Amino acid sequence: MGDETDPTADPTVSDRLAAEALIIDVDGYEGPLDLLLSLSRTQKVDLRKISVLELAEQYLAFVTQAKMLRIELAADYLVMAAWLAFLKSRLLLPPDPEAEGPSAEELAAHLAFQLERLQAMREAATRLMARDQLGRDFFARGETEGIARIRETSYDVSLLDLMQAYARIRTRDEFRPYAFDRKNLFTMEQALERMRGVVGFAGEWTDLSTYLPDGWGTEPKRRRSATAATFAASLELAKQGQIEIRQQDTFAPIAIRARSLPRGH
Amino acid sequence: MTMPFDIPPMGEQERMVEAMLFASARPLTLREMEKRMPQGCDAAEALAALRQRYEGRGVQITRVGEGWAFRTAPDLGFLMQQQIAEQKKLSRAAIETLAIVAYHQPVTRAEIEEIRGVAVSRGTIDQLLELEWIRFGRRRMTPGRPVTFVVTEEFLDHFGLESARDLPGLKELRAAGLLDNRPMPGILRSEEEPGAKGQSEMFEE
Amino acid sequence: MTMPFDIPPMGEQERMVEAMLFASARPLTLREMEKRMPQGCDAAEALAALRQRYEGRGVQITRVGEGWAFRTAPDLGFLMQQQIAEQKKLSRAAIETLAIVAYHQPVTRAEIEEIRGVAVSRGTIDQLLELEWIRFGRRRMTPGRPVTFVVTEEFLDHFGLESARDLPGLKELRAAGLLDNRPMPGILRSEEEPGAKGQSEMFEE
Repeated sequence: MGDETDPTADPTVSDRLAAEALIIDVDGYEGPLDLLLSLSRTQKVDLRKISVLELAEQYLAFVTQAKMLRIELAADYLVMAAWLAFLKSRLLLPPDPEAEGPSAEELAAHLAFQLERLQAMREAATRLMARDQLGRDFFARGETEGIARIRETSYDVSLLDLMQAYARIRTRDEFRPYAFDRKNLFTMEQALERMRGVVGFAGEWTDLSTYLPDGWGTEPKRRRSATAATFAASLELAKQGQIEIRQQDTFAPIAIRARSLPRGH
Repeated sequence: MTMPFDIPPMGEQERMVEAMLFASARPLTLREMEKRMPQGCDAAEALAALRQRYEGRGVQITRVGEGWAFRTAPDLGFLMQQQIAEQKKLSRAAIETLAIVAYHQPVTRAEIEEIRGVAVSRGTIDQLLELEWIRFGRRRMTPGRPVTFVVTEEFLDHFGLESARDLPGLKELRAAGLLDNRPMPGILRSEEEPGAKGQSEMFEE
Repeated sequence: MTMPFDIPPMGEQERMVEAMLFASARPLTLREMEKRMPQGCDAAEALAALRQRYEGRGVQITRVGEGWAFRTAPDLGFLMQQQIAEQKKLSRAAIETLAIVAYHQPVTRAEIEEIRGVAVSRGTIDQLLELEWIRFGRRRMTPGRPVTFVVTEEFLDHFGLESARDLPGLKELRAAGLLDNRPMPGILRSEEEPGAKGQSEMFEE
């Protein structure tokens, strides 16, 4: 760092050494507050009884020295210097009863508080790291046994559901006026029914085409009808919030997955 | 009773073996343990004492190859399984299909489709078979000899029925006009059915 | 001696808790254990008996947040030295940030920066999140709705703490007002919450 010093500044050798020591340290500081905390230690008093005035002078002296040695100080160090210079002048002058805002004493007390708090957190951090630590001082079970998860699905269907379903079919039958060729037509309603039944199992993204009903995937006419109906049904299910749809790119395969709904009410 | 070095008392050695076996990701041999313990320790003796201590406990020290390891007591294996009960709604297609099988059994797939007015997907039938609510009945003695479906004991159990004939509400449904008195679709089948072919391909896969 | 159901005797329940805790590396709550035990079991009572049984042994039952876990006794750490996984050195910034989150939680990033007097780099927070020692807490109900950070159960587990209340020196720090989030006098900090609030909600959950 010596080569960065300006010979024309002409400080005495001991001054320069002291300043350099300070500057070498500056790299290690994490900012003005860190530096202030470090400076405050030279006062060797309880942080609660620290002289903020003295501290401000120390800090300003540090900044001046750094400037003399043409050390680039980060902006926040200079901001702090300006603020401390202001605080110092306020502390030295008799209080102005007209002045608005906090008194110099309040500002000084806050700075002292900040320093004390930072110091307290540092000590807390040291104490924390000094504790026995898992994987270093004490250990968990090395060879764990997993829990085999056995899924037991039960279906929630009552006799009433069954009867109502049957009644629904039978009454619908009577009003069915005309039986169209359903051989090659897969309706959205069918697709919806089909998908409602199976979509619950799709936790992962699954290509929509895998939801085409068996026997509808090869013959073009049937495939078209089934694809259109399945797509329309998936839109409907997405609208109802039961599934999510995604398409990675234009014309890319469309994928769906079940949306996990919160259970219960 | 003078000891050459400060050999830890046996109780301490036992603790050491306990901790090592616990924390190790694989079984440890006596040699491996002794190497880690202070000089003069007797891992074998400590292990023997420790094994005794764990006798009848929830975990036991068992020999695995050349080494030793903690293992869950065999009778507690059930704790290492977690039953996840899931309640699911049956799809409308499945409920309807099931209802048709219950009311019309024995019934063929083509008949189910005729009654529902829509195709019955393989998945729906499979699901009901898997739930053991329906099973295959006798083949119909019609061209193509299609299989029929009937409901199972499990079905009756689940819905609290003595027999499918007792399906409560069948008469009531009919009385309410919800069921017409047409002959069972099965009887119509032979004329109407494009199905003979359809059925044979249906269960071939 | 009739029991309503076949509730296993307490000795058996103790074995069950022992087996479950042994098999798991992560702490288990009483609820989790009871769910796996036969109906009518009292995991809390079984655990209490078991804890006593393991007192002074090579492995111990420790409380971690809501859960319980077996851990080797700290004085035997030397036996496991070989097993110590490479621990990434935490930077001073990370260690201090961690302490601030632990003692001030829930705490916003702005508050951490205010306390340390310097900006907190993204990497520091990321590292602590990755270690799963901190996690996002609730958003602060102040303008901008900043996220807060809190420590996790993994943090408690790692440092052998039963709860965040047991952080060393917490009471003294709080009594000295050093956990206050005091704003600079004269500065109306509308974007942040005025002090004491954070403290009162700190350990409520």
